[in-house]
Amino acid sequence: MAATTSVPGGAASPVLHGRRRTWRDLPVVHQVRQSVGVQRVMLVLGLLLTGVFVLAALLAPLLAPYGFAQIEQDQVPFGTLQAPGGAHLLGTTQGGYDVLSRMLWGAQTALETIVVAVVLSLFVGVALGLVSGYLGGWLDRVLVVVADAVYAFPSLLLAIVVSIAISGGQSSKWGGVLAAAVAITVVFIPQYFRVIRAETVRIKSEAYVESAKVVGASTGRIMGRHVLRNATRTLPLIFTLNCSEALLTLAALGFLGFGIQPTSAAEWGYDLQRAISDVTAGVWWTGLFPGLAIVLAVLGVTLVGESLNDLADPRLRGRRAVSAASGTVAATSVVPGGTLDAAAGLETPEGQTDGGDRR
Amino acid sequence: MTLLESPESTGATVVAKPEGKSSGGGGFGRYLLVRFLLIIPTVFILVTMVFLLMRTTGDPITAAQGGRLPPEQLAERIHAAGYDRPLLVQYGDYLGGLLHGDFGTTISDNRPVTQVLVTYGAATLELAVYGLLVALLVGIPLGMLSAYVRDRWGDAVLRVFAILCYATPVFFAGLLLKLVFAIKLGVLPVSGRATTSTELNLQLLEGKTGIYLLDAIRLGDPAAVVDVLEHAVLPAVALGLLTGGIFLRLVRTNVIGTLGTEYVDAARSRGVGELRLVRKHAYRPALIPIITVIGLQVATLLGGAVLTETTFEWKGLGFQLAQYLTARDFVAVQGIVALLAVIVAVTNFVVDVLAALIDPRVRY
Amino acid sequence: ACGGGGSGSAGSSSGTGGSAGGAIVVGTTDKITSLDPAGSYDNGSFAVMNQVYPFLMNTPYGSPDVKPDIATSAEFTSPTEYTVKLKPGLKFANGHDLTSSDVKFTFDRDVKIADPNGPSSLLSNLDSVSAPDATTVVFKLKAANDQTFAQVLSSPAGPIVDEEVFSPTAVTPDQTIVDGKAFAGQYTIASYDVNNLISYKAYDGYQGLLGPAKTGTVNVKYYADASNMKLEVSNNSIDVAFRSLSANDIADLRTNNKVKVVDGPGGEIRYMVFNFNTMPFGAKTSDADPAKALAVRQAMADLIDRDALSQQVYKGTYTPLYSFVPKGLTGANDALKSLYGDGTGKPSPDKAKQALAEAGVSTPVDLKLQYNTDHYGPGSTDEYGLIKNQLESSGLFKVDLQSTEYVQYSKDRVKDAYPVYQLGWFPDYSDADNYLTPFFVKNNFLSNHYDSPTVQKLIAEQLVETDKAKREALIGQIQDTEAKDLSTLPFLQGSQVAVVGSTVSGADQTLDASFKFRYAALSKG
Amino acid sequence: MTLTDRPQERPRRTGPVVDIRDLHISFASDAGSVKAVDGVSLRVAPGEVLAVVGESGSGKTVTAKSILGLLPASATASGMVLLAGKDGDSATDVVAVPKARLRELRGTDVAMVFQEPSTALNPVYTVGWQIAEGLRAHTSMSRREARERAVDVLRRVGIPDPEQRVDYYPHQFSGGQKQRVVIAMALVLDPGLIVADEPTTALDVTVQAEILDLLRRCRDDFGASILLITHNLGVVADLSDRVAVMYAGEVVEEASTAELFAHPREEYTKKLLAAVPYVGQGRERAAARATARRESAEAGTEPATLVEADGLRISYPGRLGRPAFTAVDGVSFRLASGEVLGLVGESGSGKTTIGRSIAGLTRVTGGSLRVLGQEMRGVKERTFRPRRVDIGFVFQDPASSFNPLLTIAECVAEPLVVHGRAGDPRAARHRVDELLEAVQLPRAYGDRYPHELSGGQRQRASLARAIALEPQLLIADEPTSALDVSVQARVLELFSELQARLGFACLFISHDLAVVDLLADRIAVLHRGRLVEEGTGEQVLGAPQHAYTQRLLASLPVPDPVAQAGRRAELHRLRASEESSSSAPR
Ligand SMILES: Nc1ncnc2c1ncn2[C@@H]1O[C@H](COP(=O)(O)OP(=O)(O)OP(=O)(O)O)[C@@H](O)[C@H]1O
Ligand SMILES: Nc1ncnc2c1ncn2[C@@H]1O[C@H](COP(=O)(O)OP(=O)(O)OP(=O)(O)O)[C@@H](O)[C@H]1O
Ligand SMILES: [Mg+2]
Ligand SMILES: [Mg+2]
Ligand code: NI
Repeated sequence: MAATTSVPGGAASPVLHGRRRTWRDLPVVHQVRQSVGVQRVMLVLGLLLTGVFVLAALLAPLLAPYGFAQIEQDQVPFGTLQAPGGAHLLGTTQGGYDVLSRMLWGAQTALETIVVAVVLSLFVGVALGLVSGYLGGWLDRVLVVVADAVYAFPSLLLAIVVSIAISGGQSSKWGGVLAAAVAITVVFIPQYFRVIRAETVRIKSEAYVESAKVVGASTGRIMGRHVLRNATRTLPLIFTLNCSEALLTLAALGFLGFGIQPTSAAEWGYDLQRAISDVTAGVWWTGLFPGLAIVLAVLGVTLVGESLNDLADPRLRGRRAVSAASGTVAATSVVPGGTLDAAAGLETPEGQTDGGDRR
Repeated sequence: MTLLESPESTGATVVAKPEGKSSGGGGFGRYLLVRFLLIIPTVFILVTMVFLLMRTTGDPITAAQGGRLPPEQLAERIHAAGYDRPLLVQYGDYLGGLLHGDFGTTISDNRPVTQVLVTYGAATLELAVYGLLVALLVGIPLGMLSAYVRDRWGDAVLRVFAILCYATPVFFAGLLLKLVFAIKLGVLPVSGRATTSTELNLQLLEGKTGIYLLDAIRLGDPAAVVDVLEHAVLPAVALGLLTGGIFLRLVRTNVIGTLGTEYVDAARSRGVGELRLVRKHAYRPALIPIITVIGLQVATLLGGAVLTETTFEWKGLGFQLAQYLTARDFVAVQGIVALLAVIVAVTNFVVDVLAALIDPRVRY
Repeated sequence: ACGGGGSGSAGSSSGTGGSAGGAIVVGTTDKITSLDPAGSYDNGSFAVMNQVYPFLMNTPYGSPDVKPDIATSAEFTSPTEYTVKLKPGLKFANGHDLTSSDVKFTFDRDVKIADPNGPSSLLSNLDSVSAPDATTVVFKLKAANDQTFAQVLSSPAGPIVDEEVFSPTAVTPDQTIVDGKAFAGQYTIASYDVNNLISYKAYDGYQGLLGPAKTGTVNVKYYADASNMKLEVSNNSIDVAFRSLSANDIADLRTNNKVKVVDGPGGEIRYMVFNFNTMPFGAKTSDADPAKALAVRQAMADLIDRDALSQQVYKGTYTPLYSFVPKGLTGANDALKSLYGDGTGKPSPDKAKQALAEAGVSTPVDLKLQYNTDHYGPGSTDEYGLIKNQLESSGLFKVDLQSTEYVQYSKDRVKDAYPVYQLGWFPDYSDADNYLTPFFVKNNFLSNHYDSPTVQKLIAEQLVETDKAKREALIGQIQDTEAKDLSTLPFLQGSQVAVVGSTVSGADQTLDASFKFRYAALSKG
Repeated sequence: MTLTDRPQERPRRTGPVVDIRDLHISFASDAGSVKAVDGVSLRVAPGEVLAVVGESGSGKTVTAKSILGLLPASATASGMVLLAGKDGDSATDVVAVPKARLRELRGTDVAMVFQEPSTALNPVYTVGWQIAEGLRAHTSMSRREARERAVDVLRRVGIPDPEQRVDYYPHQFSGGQKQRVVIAMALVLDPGLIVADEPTTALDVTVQAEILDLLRRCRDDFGASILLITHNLGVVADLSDRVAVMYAGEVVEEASTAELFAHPREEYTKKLLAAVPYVGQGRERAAARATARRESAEAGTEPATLVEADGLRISYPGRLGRPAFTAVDGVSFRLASGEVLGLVGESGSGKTTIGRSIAGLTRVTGGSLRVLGQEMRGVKERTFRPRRVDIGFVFQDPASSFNPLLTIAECVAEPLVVHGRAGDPRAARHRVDELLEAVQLPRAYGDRYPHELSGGQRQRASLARAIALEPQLLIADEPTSALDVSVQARVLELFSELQARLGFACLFISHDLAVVDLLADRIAVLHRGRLVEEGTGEQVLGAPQHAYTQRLLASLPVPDPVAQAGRRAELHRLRASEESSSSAPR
């Protein structure tokens, strides 16, 4: 009877209260409505930046004035290192590419890499984490040691080694994206693995899993129906946070020259790397814009991730102030004057009074 | 492995709390021993992984001479070096060498790996310590401040600052820092670890440690010390801010978490002031998960060091690793990876011990 | 055969270089593999060896041709015997005598060690070395009258080492060499921190061809990132910056009045290789047709705009190259200039169209073009982007441009994976043959299945032609023949660029067709 | 347990220590604003113990916290909370006071004792340091002086060896000792008022009795007034002078303790009193059932044995080489079909462990345990799974025993689906509806998610799930301990109804003797993993043989002030004799 209640719905996405779902309850909308004050500003700012990033990625073919590897228009070369203005809003690079176009196309590459990387690691990591956490035994021990080893290793270095290992001969855009994505995946799998495993181990001893066990449900059924879905509730948060990390890893790979080539796709890290010598020669536009693109995209995604994290955690969630006498008295678990002989079922739901918001 | 580090997600590494009332004195010692022994498989796994990965990526001879020698001669040389033997045989050789404490000699520059590790390890260590220092100096006070003013504008500014620190790739931050402080203002050096003359002096020092600051102090030349420190400022800031942002967020979240606990409420109910609540009552318990995560951040720090070292010509392990990778010098890469793995594993071990020491529940 | 136990103190005073006036700081992006000549075969290591080791043959300032260095004479005394007479009384900086025994030791161990990273392949024509007396060395060759042998003695296989310091059977560690002061070149190494900082002191015992060093102390800083080096040279933190500055950096530095940009001819060439089996209409393709394949190559040669590549991508740091042997070397010509394009070196889409049409090639031709990103500098990307553009804008080609990381690239290209691909070449020594034999003989290092008996015969002939003029003519003939076959398509030649502080002089002297950058020529103030 | 009395310098007070006038408190929550306190007025006189009772969520804690100004940022309060200063004359309105002044009040004028002692103590500081913090916040005492004061106050609350214990960390104390430390912290500055929010809820009855004694001393010897919040009417009867009954944010009734228990005015209060189970309640029913069983036995239907434990031993493996911990040690008992066996014992005595081992959730490590004819020692899950049809399990915490992502209907249908009685939850819906009705839940509740039900409703749904397959054996592990008394009464009633109707055998685990007495045919008392006594309710509770059972029984406060005073005396006597015969229990 002590405070051993680990809240089953505590830090989770909004399971709606059985009422009809409306647009207001859509995942992100719900959170925006839920947030207040500074938290809302941060969330909205994050959403805006992320939105711009995603839109740029999706609409790059429409928005970009030129192709990512285009260096001339109608037999007229763009010219290298043209200052911003005129036909090239953000100027051109050393290689004669249009900076604006490469920024937009770069968003596309980044998004693709993120999606591939995060989805891949998600599936593998979740599956491994679930099996390992639930079944335990030597498999679990081995996987934990392996995951810990990989996890503890500087992720960028690992990504470099892996990208070299798999980039062999891959030079097409998708080859490059895949190489980067797989490299990132290898780094992320242990993260998902650990999170899911930890959750699984926790959930494994939850009363509802034990109750399924007592009922006689098979291991597969318990894992699939009871553990998996509950263990993956925190994933959206990890997902957003990992997105930003994928972005940074991709850029770092590009920067170190292990990434995607400009003739295959536009990639910010690569562009930034090429721009370093420009910057020291007083040419600021080739470096500033890809750099800013990285920073803003990561900022946006991280802001969203962090805000979601805060909102999902009742301890961190801010709330609007209310006036002293406002609101209705929360109904408690009994009907006045009718405790024992109240008609069954007339009891009003009591919300969270005994599940508790507290941890 | 960066922003994610909420203590809940650190899963297996979190210190096992002895359960129940039984508190065997030997328990903790045993725990430490087991924890320490775990370093071995960790390093072993990583080294094996890197061994396999590296072999699939090509050999050092093709890397060095592929643009010069006819295929037959190349094959001959590869054969002579034994790189065309079955993987398992090579792996056996390698492990055998390791067991005898022989890390081998680098292929691309013909140096004993141990020497490479010592020389560049010292440089990386120096940088990492500077970076960690900056990170802690930025992360902890600001994190506490952020928790203290939570959900107000000051908090928002600090948090966005933290995210920006994290969101700005080290190389971009490095570029901007260089541009402002080295080129525009000209107050700090662009790159390197010391000016040529200082470096020459340091090189001739008897029994040098490779940690320039120590060496410079031993040299007894104040100018050299200043010179060395000046060179460290930009790399340390670039690297430190990266992790500092993560620390800030970590400290904030955990302090807010502990601020919401009943014991802080209890202290408050006894009239303890708000600032003291944050600084003493909430911070110390929050430190346990923070320290655990900081241990894991060492990995990030080392990863960041690759970029920082490259950006600032700081010739350390990370920098060297990138070079050896391109040269497919797997002997060197394996050696460095093994060392990094050991460093990370040992740090995590130390951190666990530290966390255990801070947490009295584990100590007894 | 070595006398002398007295350790000479020449140049060994461990001067704390410091801000000692007159010391020159050179920046470079080279990388050293090994100080031991038997253990390295790369530019970075060779650059150091050129300062500190004596050679039997060397290139004097300003010329690509070799002359005896620490030797008094060197000549064929019989078709397979090449005899070198050493100057008497030579000493290493550690006081050991430098005798023919050391020379024999040097070459014997090169061959014996045959290190995977070593230059032993350059000595493939060497049968044995003998040292009949202290100053005479006789090289016995397998093939007679090898006209490149003198050059080989100036190549990475050529530095003479001290038999008392170096191991006869293994690559000697750098530190052993430095500690043993086994140097007898213009400089000795006073302090050595590999790939970071080397401090050179002039060696007064050097009596060779190049004369004494002009500056007593030279410190060389190694950079990983050329832009850092550029920043430091631009504010005179270093006096000289040599190699791998980007075209942009150089263009920017040209406008900086604190520094001078010094250009010299370069031996590096950039070219495309055609794989005769897999290129369009190649021997192993479904529609094999040598004539059509040749037409494709010709059309490409017609379309390449070398000036644009030179100017737009490299800001003049690479210059157009119209032959297989770069300008500046004895025997080089402009074989491709008149044959392709408009005849003046400019591209000509019409000629290309005509060539294709005559061979009956339907256009556009699908072309897979492969380049490498990390070995020939980041400019490659822009270079091939532009080439793709040049080929496609004529409407005659449709280029599928791809890139691969170098090691994989090196493996794939010899496995016929790439129909047409990028390569670059940096010579082992400055002889025209070094641009011919490796590329055009049977089983060349390109493995591109090019097999022309005519060319092979000519190459064999020039190799043993003792008459200089005749040999030059033969070399010209090879280039002309090859220009018609087009098994490779050269288009750029690198120039050497050094950026020096405004008070530094002498760089122009050493930026010559020997492609050896000698610090001894530099002086400051 | 002697007191080192310190002279009381507190001036005679006349006015109330705290005077709450028309207090309103609202919270901002995710679902809009929630009103927690709706016009509460209360006063506590000097030296008085005022008990506040009421349903969970009725606003007790919020009211209490408002006295210390400890409401979270999301709360807004209006009204007045006048807190008398220590000197007795100046009263401060806590609601309106500035922060700095609030800080001065806390600890000196009013102090708080929290419900859960283990969370109210900072785990990383010694208790001495934590006690000193309160002193340091208000006085400029030197470190040594503060330490002395800490030792002193620890001694006064009955911590043995306070000189050493002052440097201990919280985890080195037992639960009861922790609560003493928490009380010591409250006492150290001699506050006029101590607010104790459910100070004994987390403790065993035996420990609870000790803490109640201590609190009584706080009033008697230290002259502090106490605002005691609890939902345990036994505790109220034991300690308080006056009682305020709260319901839905309002005080519905206020009277002296004797008056309230003797003549409750409000309907709600009456129901509340009626809902409290007390020892002896179930005797009649148990007797009736026993008779019935005897009759059927005579009719030749000897009830089958469902569970038989013989020298049952269960150890938990120690971590990392620590010795294994034996939670259950040589327990033997037998459960026949149709019988209800109550298992009682204090926290940690191994009750849950036994229940779980019967359900095959915990490994049996020694002795023998036969469940439905299957030996559980070394049994494989695969072998045991088919027998699970005949076993139902009701968990302690209704909230966590439902998968939060499934609807109630899906949860209840789970056993049906698993055992092939229905293809999928939809197909089982008819049976689910029947089951829900059987536990008196409307069918429509099947479509709700677990968190949309109240605790009592959830526990009923849990019951529905447990009986879905009509098991022969039901294991109920403290099924009502997470519930309010009134809800508990309802669930218990339903439970016994179902048991009568379906005739399953039941192992009913509880720490509450009164609850067990209400339901069980036989009662087994567990003490530190050993079965110390077993028998019918009449035997065990009427004439306990074992000293532990006696103490357990005597520690249980009864909701009757007069009777409780008598029991208290009895308990003191028992304790004294026990102390003289053996060392302290912990
Ligand atoms: N921080 C909070 N935010 C929102 N609502 C709250 C908060 N704290 C309490 N409440 C609400 O205020 C009401 C009264 O809560 P309170 O904790 O005072 O109840 P209680 O009488 O102490 O109940 P219990 O016996 O369960 O401790 C409840 O409806 C509760 O949900
Ligand atoms: N998984 C476990 N590992 C180790 N020890 C355990 C484990 N579960 C319980 N114990 C220990 O076994 C003993 C008996 O625990 P059990 O849960 O059966 O007690 P209980 O009588 O149900 O107590 P409560 O009334 O608090 O629920 C306790 O001392 C407990 O600490
Ligand atoms: Mg409460
Ligand atoms: Mg229990
Ligand atoms: Ni909800």
